Amino acid sequence: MNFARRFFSRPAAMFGFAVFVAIVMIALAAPLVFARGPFNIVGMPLLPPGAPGLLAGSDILGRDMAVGLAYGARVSLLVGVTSTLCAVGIGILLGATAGYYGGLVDDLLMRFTEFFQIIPSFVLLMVLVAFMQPSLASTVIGIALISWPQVARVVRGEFLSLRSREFVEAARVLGMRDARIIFTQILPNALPPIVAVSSMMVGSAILTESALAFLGLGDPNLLSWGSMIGGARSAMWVAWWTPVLPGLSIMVTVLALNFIGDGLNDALNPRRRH
Amino acid sequence: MKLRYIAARLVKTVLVAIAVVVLSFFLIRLAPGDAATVMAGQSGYADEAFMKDLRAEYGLDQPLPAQFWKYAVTVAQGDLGTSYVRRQKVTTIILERLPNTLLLDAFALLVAAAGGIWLGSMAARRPGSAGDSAVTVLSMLFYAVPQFWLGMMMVLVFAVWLAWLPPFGIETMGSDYTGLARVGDIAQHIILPGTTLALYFLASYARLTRTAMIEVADQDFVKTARAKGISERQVARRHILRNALIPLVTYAGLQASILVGGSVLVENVFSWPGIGTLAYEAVTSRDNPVLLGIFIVTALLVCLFNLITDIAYSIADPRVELGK
Amino acid sequence: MAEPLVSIRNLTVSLPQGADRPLAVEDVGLDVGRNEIVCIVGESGSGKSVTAHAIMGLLPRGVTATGGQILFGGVDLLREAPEALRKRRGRDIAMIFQDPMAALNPVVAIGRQVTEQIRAHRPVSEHQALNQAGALLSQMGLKDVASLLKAYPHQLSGGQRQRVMIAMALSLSPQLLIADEPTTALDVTTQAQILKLIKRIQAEREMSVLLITHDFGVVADMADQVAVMRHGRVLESGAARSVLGNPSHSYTRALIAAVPHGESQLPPPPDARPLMQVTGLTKRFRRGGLFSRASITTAVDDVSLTLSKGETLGIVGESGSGKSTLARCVIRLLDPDAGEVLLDGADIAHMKAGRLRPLRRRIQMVFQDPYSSLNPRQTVGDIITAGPRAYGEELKQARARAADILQLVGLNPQVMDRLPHEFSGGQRQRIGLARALMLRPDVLIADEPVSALDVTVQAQVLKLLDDVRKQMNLAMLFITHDMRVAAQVCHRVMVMRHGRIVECGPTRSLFAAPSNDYTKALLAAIPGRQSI
Amino acid sequence: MLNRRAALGAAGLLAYPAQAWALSGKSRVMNAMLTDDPAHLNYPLYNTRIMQEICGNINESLLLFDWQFKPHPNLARAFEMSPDGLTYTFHLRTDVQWHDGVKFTARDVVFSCGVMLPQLNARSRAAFSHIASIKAPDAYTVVFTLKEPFNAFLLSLMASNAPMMPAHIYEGTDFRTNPYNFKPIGTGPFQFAEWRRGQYIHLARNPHYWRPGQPGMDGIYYRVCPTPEQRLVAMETGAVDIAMADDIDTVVTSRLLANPNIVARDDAYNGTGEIMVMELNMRRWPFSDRRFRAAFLHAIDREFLVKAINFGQGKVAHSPIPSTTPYYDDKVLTKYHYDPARARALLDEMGCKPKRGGVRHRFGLMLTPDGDGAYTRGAKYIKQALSEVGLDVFLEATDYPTQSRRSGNWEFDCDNNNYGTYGDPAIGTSRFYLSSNIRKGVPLTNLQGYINPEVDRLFAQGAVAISREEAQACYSRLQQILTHDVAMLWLYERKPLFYYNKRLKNVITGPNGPGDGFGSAALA
Repeated sequence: MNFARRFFSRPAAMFGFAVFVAIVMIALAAPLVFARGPFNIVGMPLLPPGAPGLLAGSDILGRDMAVGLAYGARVSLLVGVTSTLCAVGIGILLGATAGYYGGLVDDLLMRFTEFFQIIPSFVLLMVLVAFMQPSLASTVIGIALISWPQVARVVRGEFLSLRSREFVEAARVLGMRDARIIFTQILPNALPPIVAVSSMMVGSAILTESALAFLGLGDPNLLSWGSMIGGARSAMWVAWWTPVLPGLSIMVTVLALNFIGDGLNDALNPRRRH
Repeated sequence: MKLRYIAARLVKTVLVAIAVVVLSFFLIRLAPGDAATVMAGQSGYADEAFMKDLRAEYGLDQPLPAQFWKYAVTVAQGDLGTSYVRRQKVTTIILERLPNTLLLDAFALLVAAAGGIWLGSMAARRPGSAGDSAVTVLSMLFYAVPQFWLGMMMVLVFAVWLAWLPPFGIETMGSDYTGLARVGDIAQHIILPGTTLALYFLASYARLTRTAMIEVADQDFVKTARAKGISERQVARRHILRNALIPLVTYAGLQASILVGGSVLVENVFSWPGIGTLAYEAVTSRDNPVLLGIFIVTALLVCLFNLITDIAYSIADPRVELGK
Repeated sequence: MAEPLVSIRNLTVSLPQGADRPLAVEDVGLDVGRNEIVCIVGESGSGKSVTAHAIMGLLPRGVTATGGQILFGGVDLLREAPEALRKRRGRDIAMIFQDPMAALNPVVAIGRQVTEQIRAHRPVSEHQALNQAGALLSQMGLKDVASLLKAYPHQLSGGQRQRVMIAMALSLSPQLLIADEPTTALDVTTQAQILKLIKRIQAEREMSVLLITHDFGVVADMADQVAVMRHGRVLESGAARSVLGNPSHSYTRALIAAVPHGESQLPPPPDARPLMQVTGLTKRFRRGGLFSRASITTAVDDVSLTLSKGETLGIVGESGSGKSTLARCVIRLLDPDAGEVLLDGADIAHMKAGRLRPLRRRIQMVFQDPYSSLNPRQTVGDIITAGPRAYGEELKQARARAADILQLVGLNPQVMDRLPHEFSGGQRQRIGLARALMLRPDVLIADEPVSALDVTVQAQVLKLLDDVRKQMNLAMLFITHDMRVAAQVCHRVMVMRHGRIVECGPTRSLFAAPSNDYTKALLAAIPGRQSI
Repeated sequence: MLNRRAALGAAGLLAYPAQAWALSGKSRVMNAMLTDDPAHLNYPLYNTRIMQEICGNINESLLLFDWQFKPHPNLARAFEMSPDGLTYTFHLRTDVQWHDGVKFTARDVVFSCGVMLPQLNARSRAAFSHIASIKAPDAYTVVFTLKEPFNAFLLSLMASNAPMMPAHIYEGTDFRTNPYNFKPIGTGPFQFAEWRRGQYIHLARNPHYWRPGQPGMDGIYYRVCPTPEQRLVAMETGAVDIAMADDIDTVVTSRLLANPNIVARDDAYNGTGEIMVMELNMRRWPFSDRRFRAAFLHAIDREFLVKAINFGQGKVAHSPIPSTTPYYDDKVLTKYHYDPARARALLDEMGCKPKRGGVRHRFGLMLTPDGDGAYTRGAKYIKQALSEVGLDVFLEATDYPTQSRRSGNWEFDCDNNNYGTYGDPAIGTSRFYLSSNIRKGVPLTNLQGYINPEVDRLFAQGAVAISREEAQACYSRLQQILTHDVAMLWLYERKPLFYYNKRLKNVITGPNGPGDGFGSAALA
């Protein structure tokens, strides 16, 4: 599979992949590495990084920030991946139908997608989460509901172009049923761009989740990077590390995901020169 | 002709506005708790009687469709109802704070567009060079940075440590400056929030300009232009940039709704008294009419912005006669 | 013979690494005399276009001339200062390109694009330049020049645009005009007019023209001198008459032989019973969504035809004539608006999908673009057995049959497990044919099956199609825009224009004595028809 | 108590160029802060702390109270109580006029205490329910006759409970929609001048104020300043002169204390006497069991909660009434010190054994919405502390309407809140423990559903005890029962810091702090 060779030949993609894997490992290994949970209070609040036994210092409640950052990764990755999966699911469903059948169905679905993009999506998300009462589930559902149009447009574009490709016409001439054509002929060829856009979406989902948590609309029982930053709005004036460290973690993770997305895009259609 | 194209887009804007009103009306009505509980909660003491007259006063006890019809009519007259929490007309509250958001967004868009296009065309001129990869990495960075966190870092550096710039609000509190002094004061206050909002879009503009210009540079008519013997600079300006502008204009349209989202966050970090902070306050205090009003106003603004970009697009690209 | 205007001495141009070969062009020698047309002919990838671009100094990024000289009036262009070379472009040497659709800036009016060239080299006002431009355009045979100057490229036809390109190139009366496959993207009739225009202008202005083409017919009509190129080297060059008359190099001989010439050697079709009757077939397309005004175009207008077993019926027409839509309606890829398609008596034109499905296997199709007609993610085996498996034939048996069919189309059965991107254009068309034949169809529709292939490969595939037709006693509907290809393969030919049949008849008599004027024009426009 | 920790290099006042003017100007106007515009300025109807701080300057009370809660003359220049404690006669000042020039007379007192206050304010209604009749024999004398003696009657006339309202403005009107709710009239040192919504409320100097030499300033601006960080910056740059309770997050206490230009006091709110509490819904097992509630307190290190989580602001609470108010009796209290082992033992004893995963019981904690401020941080610490003894708490984020709806309708396991005791158990404390005050749909009542007949009896008896000793006996016995019974989870006595610029002189004059207005304050 020279696709893998092409993907890993790019330094940026390689860096992105390595960082992402590292973060996932940290998130998974957190309970083994750290004896106490993120909520355990280990000492006085707002101790600077490097204080005895505190690699990344303590936060406003005296909790070990290093542990918080590790567990925060779990929430961010969980929300990022699940909401993107839901969004991709909806997106493929609507995009494929619109792209494959065209005509009125396409018009209607596309007006619907466009409508969702006209609406200021973050304001809509705030309302959705507030009205469903802030929780992990409401965050995931909310983010999925505002990000599916992005995938739907990509899928529709792919289906529109692939539908008119001659190997699809050949399949119809051979007597294949629509469903079989969609799943065996079109979808496999449409997957690569979907995978590329999805990896970017995981990144933006993490950003959105942290924004919600920052505004206090995140799940109060969970410690996520966003809630750590949100909690530090006042502490920042006396303890710079409380907002800086979680913010850097978000940036590095999303950067890695974007590099992966870029790498996927370049590896999939080599025609796109550097 | 262009008129029919513009008329078609106007009809689309109206349809979207109606759809927005319908969606937001039902969406918010389904939220648990309503105005009465809000006001009761806030006045610290609420007995059943007090809650009941409040519901009557705000027509919350009528059946849902009746409420909606009444609401749709009033909205059509530009009256977005009264705020449950502030007892003021929603329209006035929004119009009071809308200029601040528009000022901030305009500043951000200007900085982003100018900076982005300049950086993007620089990078496109020498693809693969150090400058080019620097621009790419920089724009990747600003893509990955959470806007609110970037804002906080600006506050941390420029207000907490260096104390050069006032971090919060639109003007010095209680200063009642007038004329030029006031403009200077606001200018000082807009720098931090404006740059924070701009950096995200600057990154996307740079990236888009770079890709668009590189793609256009491969086209045949650029080769024709060179075959005419005109200078490289003229080829870049008259042919490459001129064609690369088209995707930029369409992208500007898409940005509008992201911009609103961005300003909610940035305004919140910097307490910029725009409709962004108003939206947040309305969500937390369950002030449905204000939230609904902001929804409609922002959606209309985005539509208007898209209309303008569509028209600009049809001017920039003569191939567009009837709207797609 | 006066000293040549351009003399290229052992020119070598290197490709960036990662390309399929190290050098684009190697040790090329060529002279272009004054007041003559020199043609470079060769298949795609032969390096002919790179040579032309090298002269203009317009080599793409990463492709650099590493050896040799290009003397132009005694000056070596490769060593000239970029600024001086740039001034020379448009003034001394001009160039026109292959695809007129993309060669003009889509967002700038025609007038301004022409004046830009003039004012780049002459200190004239915009107004004066505009007048010169107008004169040039009318010289090129364009009518209503005033509105043309204000129009945008997308409002012009391919032919008009190429004429504008030529006008632009000649605006400063350059000594040398380079034309890189100027007519390949145009219709046959338009192609003939443009070539005639170039010849006229060359004669009037006594200038030198370097014409790049892959079509020997064009060489025959145009060239004074010709050079044949292959894999970046010049195999043979000399006077056109001698090179075409008795080519010294075997490759040239094979190229000339492969060009389909107009005579049809096919025996008349056996008079078998008619297999398929199409009467009054009509197909309209509605365009325009919810808001804009809907416009209706009639692609196929009341067409009737009959097809008998073992017969190849050719449908010839220029792009936009509706021939492809007709084919797609017959095979029910599109639903016709009116008319009947009788297959052994059953009308499949308006049949519901369910009842249509068993009949579908009896009509199969071979497609035009080898790179789009095979699913890149499936192995050859899966592609070929897809049809039978869709009708319930189990895999093992289908694969066995597939091996025989592959041999029939001239491919080694082991290719079953490989992916499409590992095959050449010709091989892919053979796989497409195998896929169609697996369902043992009665009717085979071939929609421009060879137009995307190189000349030599084209000949082999056409021969294969004919052998297969004879062996499996198929009825074939052959769609093409190239009359010469139709002549070689079809028993009967129908000429289509704007959705209607203008003439129909046995190939031999139609070619010898066409009655319809449009058919006459089509035949006259076949390049190299007279001299070969 | 508070210790002066080394500041983080906050060199004096932050001086952003634009805000330099604030320091130099000698204008005699004081700037204060508002988190948000109040709904209106009708004091009794909307009785939050910010209203007490604004309207304290506009509407005055009959009496003022010193640090020992002893009454002193204010609008009433003198008063007598009959030996049987049933009649109180007040002699009003004759030289007081309302801001609109109308004379202040006994008619206003009769209207305020008889009609307006009981109808609009729950606490006034509870306190004045003991009144049989209010008569005005002449324009400047008012006689209250009680149904039975009520020793907290005088204290119930404190400004936050009984602000005198103008009869000529409100009598016969609908108090809720009276336009004067937006431009209040009072007798106080400052009068309403202007209200620009979203910007500021401006109180101007009352030129005809009866108290000689007051007010010491030309006016007060309450400026809207939505976020805690913005308020911190405003205080540090001198754009505002005072920061009241909850204006600034406790986390930056160290930064402000280190600022030489800012003075901090922690006794400015002894009058309201707020206690940070957690309420348990005693209708549900295991909250109904006393041992669970005791275990709850044993599991929490309340010293750490105050010192670390609340950055030193406050004092551990061992009783339903704060230690700074009369009737507090330390001897009788059952105290629950931090002892997780004892907590586990109690939980085992009551049958709340750890099931799988070590969890004994899982219940929800309904948070008071405060944008992740001190309340929520406290709740997060408690959730963590309880998990150490096997109690799994999940935090339920809410907003104001949900909180008031759910607490009113008892739809909660446990919630955290902050209640004012207002100096006398009969005024601020009994409402949470009387079985008669269990009223569905109404917040700030006996939400826990705590029913104890002896407690009901003692509260009733305490309120009507004539002599202090008798009242003290009742309230001591009450504190003994309530603390033994763990009738509520008292966490700590809140001692919110009141910051003011050192330019300001005698800002705080009594336990009611800003609630008594800034008449005496002056800008040096």
